[in-house]
Amino acid sequence: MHAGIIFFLVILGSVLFHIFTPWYWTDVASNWGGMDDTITLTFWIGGGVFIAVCLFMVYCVFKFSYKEDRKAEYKPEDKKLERILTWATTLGVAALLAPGLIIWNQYVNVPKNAIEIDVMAWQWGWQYRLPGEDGKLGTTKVVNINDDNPFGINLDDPYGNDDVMIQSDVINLENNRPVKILLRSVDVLHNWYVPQFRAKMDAVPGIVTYYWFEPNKVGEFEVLCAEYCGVGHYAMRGGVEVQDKQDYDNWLQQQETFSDLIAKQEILETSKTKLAKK
Amino acid sequence: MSEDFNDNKTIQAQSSETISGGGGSGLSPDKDYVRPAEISEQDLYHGHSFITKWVFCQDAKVIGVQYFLLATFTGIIGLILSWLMRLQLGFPELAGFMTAEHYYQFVTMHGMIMVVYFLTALFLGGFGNFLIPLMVGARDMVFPYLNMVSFWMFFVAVGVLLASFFVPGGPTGSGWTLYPPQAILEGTPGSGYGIMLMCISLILFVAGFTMGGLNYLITVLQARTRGMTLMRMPLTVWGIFTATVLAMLAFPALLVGALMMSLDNVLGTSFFMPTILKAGEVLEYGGGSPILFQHLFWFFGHPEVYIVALPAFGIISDLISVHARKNIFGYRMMVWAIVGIGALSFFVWAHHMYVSGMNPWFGFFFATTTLIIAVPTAMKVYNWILTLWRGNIRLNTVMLWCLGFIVTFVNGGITGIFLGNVSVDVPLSDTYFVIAHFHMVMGIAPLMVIMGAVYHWFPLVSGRLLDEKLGKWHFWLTFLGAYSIYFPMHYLGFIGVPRRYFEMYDSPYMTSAVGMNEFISIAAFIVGAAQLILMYNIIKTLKVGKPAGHNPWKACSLEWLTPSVPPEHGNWGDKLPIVHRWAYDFSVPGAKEDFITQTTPPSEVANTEVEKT
Amino acid sequence: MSDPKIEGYVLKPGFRGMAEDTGSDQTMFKGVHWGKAMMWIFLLSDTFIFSCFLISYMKGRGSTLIDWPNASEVFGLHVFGVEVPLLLIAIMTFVLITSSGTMALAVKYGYEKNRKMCGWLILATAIGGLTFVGMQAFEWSKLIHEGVRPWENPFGAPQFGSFFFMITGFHGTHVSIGVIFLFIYAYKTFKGHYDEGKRGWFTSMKGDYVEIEILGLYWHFVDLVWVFIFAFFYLW
Amino acid sequence: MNETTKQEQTTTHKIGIYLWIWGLLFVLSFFSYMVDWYQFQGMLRWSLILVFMFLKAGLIMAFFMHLYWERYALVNVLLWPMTAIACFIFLMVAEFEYTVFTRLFYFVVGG
Repeated sequence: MHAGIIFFLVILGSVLFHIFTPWYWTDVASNWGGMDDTITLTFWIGGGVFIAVCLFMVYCVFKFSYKEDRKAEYKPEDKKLERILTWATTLGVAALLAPGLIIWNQYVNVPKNAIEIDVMAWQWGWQYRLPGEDGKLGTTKVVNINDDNPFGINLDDPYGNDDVMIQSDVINLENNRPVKILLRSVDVLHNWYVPQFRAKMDAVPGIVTYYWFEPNKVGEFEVLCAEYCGVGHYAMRGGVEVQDKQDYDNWLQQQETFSDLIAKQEILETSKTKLAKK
Repeated sequence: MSEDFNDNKTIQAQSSETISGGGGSGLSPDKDYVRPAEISEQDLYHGHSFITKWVFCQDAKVIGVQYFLLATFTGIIGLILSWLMRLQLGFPELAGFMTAEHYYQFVTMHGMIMVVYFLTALFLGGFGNFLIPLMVGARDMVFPYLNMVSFWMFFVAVGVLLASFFVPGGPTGSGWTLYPPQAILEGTPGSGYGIMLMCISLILFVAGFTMGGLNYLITVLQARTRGMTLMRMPLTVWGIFTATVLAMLAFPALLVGALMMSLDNVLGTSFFMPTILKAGEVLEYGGGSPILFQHLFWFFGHPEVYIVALPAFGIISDLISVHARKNIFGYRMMVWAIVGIGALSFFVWAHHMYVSGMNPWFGFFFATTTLIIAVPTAMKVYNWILTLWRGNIRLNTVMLWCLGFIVTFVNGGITGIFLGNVSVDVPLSDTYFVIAHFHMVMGIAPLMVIMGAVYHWFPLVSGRLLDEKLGKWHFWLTFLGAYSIYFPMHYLGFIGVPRRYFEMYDSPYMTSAVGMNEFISIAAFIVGAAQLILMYNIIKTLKVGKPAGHNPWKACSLEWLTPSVPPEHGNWGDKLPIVHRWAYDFSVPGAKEDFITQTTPPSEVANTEVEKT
Repeated sequence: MSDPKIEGYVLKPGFRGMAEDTGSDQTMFKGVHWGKAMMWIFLLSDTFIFSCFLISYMKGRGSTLIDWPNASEVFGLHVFGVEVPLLLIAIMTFVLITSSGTMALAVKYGYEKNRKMCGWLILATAIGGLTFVGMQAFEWSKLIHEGVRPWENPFGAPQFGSFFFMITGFHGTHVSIGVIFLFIYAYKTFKGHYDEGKRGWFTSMKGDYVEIEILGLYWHFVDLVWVFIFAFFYLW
Repeated sequence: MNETTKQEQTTTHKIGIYLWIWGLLFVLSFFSYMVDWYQFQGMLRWSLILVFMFLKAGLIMAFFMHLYWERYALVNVLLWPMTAIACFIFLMVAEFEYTVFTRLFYFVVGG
């Protein structure tokens, strides 16, 4: 008997914990509210099943615990009941799967007007690159990376010259404009994850991965690395600042492009050679 | 050597016999007919010395106990590692001796030990060896020598694994998934010797396991006793059998992955290694694909989850049925669910990789297959609770573990639906939600089954019943403690706390988790310590426990029907048992007692409504 | 082999027979020796190993941007002043298939209790296998001489060398193990262990000519894998 | 099939069938070698390679390994797991195409 009561309290406690928990998700700050809705839906259906199954179990414990003079029912199977349960479960599962797949379809299909951002990860930090006026990012190679070319842009790629390079681990985004995050890594796996945006994807060395979202809350957010990347994993942070269009444009103006960088280097080189000549 | 075999023990006696020796009243030859033996009696090697009897022993039961003890030993190491991790997460100020390197090494070793060297070895090696021959009515495994080698290979594999704690650089700290390039890149703890030893240990484990697995499979398929059809086997055997099939087909992928990674590490090949820039230098790798390893790993890894889960499903079905004094509800459905889950498990592996950067279109395929698996799994849960319905439930320790299993398994199964459903997985993957999910569903739930099985079958192994009162304390501390570790942990995942963080650092929404982490750590210490109760119970029982006698639980299945308890080498004395029915004829209307054993011939229970299986 | 006779059980053909065998007691594979069933399941597991190797090879070869070396040139031989593509491989295939044929006949003669014939055929198989291993060693040394290494090669993508050495090495290991067992079994056959039912060195099993078939299964499997390696590695 | 039933219960097959299969294997191997000799390219090469490969594999399994004469219970158990392999192959083809696409697009071609 005690067992039944304790199990009942465990179920009750779980439900109460869920209702009153101070630990729950942060407010969503992107277009992926649909993920939250699907989670909520899963909670209702799944939670309902959990409670139903457990309460049924507790009821059985109360009602059918051992008595010397009673005999259990002998009923090897009940085809009808099993069929009903199978179909009901299938239906419930389909109800969960459908929104999941619909949202995934949106997740993998990037809107046309999304701005591409190259997020490059290394042990342990992030750096960002935006396409310049041509709206296209230049191609890259890991072997090209050096102090003069921090992103490893292919020098012969004309799209690369006007790429905007962010000299910080904080990236600014324009509010209500979709962004396509292009992730790459130069060493191990990383994962560019902002809990408030809900979305995430691994950065894998050797290929470029992507995902997209549309920020819809102005503010600052912290970027976490969500794929184990070595002993510095827990401290690998970055930042995102979502701004209105005006602020964003101002910020963009101040950033350096790749050709600026090259020009600067050339000036430096020439002055160095001049110095050397003197 | 040949004098060690009792060649002509009872070989021919069997095949000439056509009618079972029931000996009851109203013996009707037609009804009780079981066709003659097809396979000749097995020759067994009976050891004489201590070494051949207890060390290099060819008796499956002894090998099972050996597996059990060694797996438990490694499991305790895994438990201690988890304590150290929880100490760091809950009370970092007390864990000043731990660096991030240590932490990640502990994470890795804890994961690998628990999944492969503890749970897999315990369920298949331990319970499989002990129970399969007894439950299908065989004298022993079909290849006893190979079976012995299997255990000693496992022994060496564990040795190699533990040796990695003592090599320069320590054990590998790349996470239990061993993802390259991390695993073999300098800077990761144990990137030299540690990962090498891990790969070698895994390869040895796979080789050893293959030997054992062949034994389990052929014993079930080809060495059942007369009358034992597949559909009369206890679900325990079904679970272990299907899990072994999965293991035989899934471990090759792990073997290949481990081998290729060793080559990347030692020879500098680039199977998994793309061009890598490390500390300003481009390494001499290029063109490889880290995702390939992930596919290989999870092609093994997902079936591996079911390698642990299916034996648990099987065992729990038997325990519930015996202690609810009621046949398992929907036996056929249960068998097909086990087989179906096993088959499907080969088509769902990439649901561990939704955000790994694989071809994004795979998401649709794998989400669908994954959620299809939920249906047979749910059916199993329904059938367990429907078995309780109108049963006559003994609320003893074994049943408590079963009930605990149902709660934790349903809980973990439902969170599995979150993670299997591709776009719901996106915000939750790589967070504490995942940790809570898989610990609940394949850590705690199988542990509940193991404990239940220990309390259930200990009388068979030792001949004595474990103490009930201590058992109940053990159960409640473990169950309530474990539940309060992992239930709240899901909510850390909702906040967005990523997994594998050495410390929570200073994010505003993560600092709110500090209190919870302390609570979880305390619960973890209590649960771990509670296992001492079991040890004390076992030691006490071995000394002064109540003798169990024959069939203390009044079960129907064959393992309780041996002529001696504990069973001797060869299991069945002179005559192999003859099976007439399934293993679940409990509370049959009209029968004298509330159970009819599998060997009871139909003529003895002619007036009852027994199931026609 | 063909259907056995079982007391008290009627073997039905086709799928009906499959259903009844599966539903029957004692054994599922009617009349199949334990060792033979074990070898089949082991080979199934081994198939997964080789499949994983070949799938990895496909994935690796498919996703590299550097050109894959032309197998027919790399493995060509220069004989009598003519460049013959894949000559060595063709001979190796020939040798392996020959040995597979002799093995199949050895199994047949074994079941017919023709000890001499069986023994000689196993010996022939072993020698065929040995020749194969020798030629593979020659091929390896030739490639290594040309500068192919597991981590690099002068002809193109570095993965070529890696996969080549790994897969053929793993297959070669299988062949070598097979050769060792073939010699042992040839010895045992000539000694008459299978006629007398002498027990093996380690196992408690009595000797029987079915063991020749079990070894034969393994040997044919090695040949089977070579068929796939030949197609995917040398012809692709 | 023509089977000679011997007195001592084990039945073996006529030697002719083995020699036939043996010969066929040589011929098929020769054909697949010819695929390379004549340097067929593209789909033709692929389909020829695969056809000869599967024919050879099938002959070895069916006759040398006696699967043709085995009972379906065994054959079935051996062949069903191949669906998992087929699925793995199919998905890995999709995967390497995707990998090579991202590599080409972001590291070489661009735009």
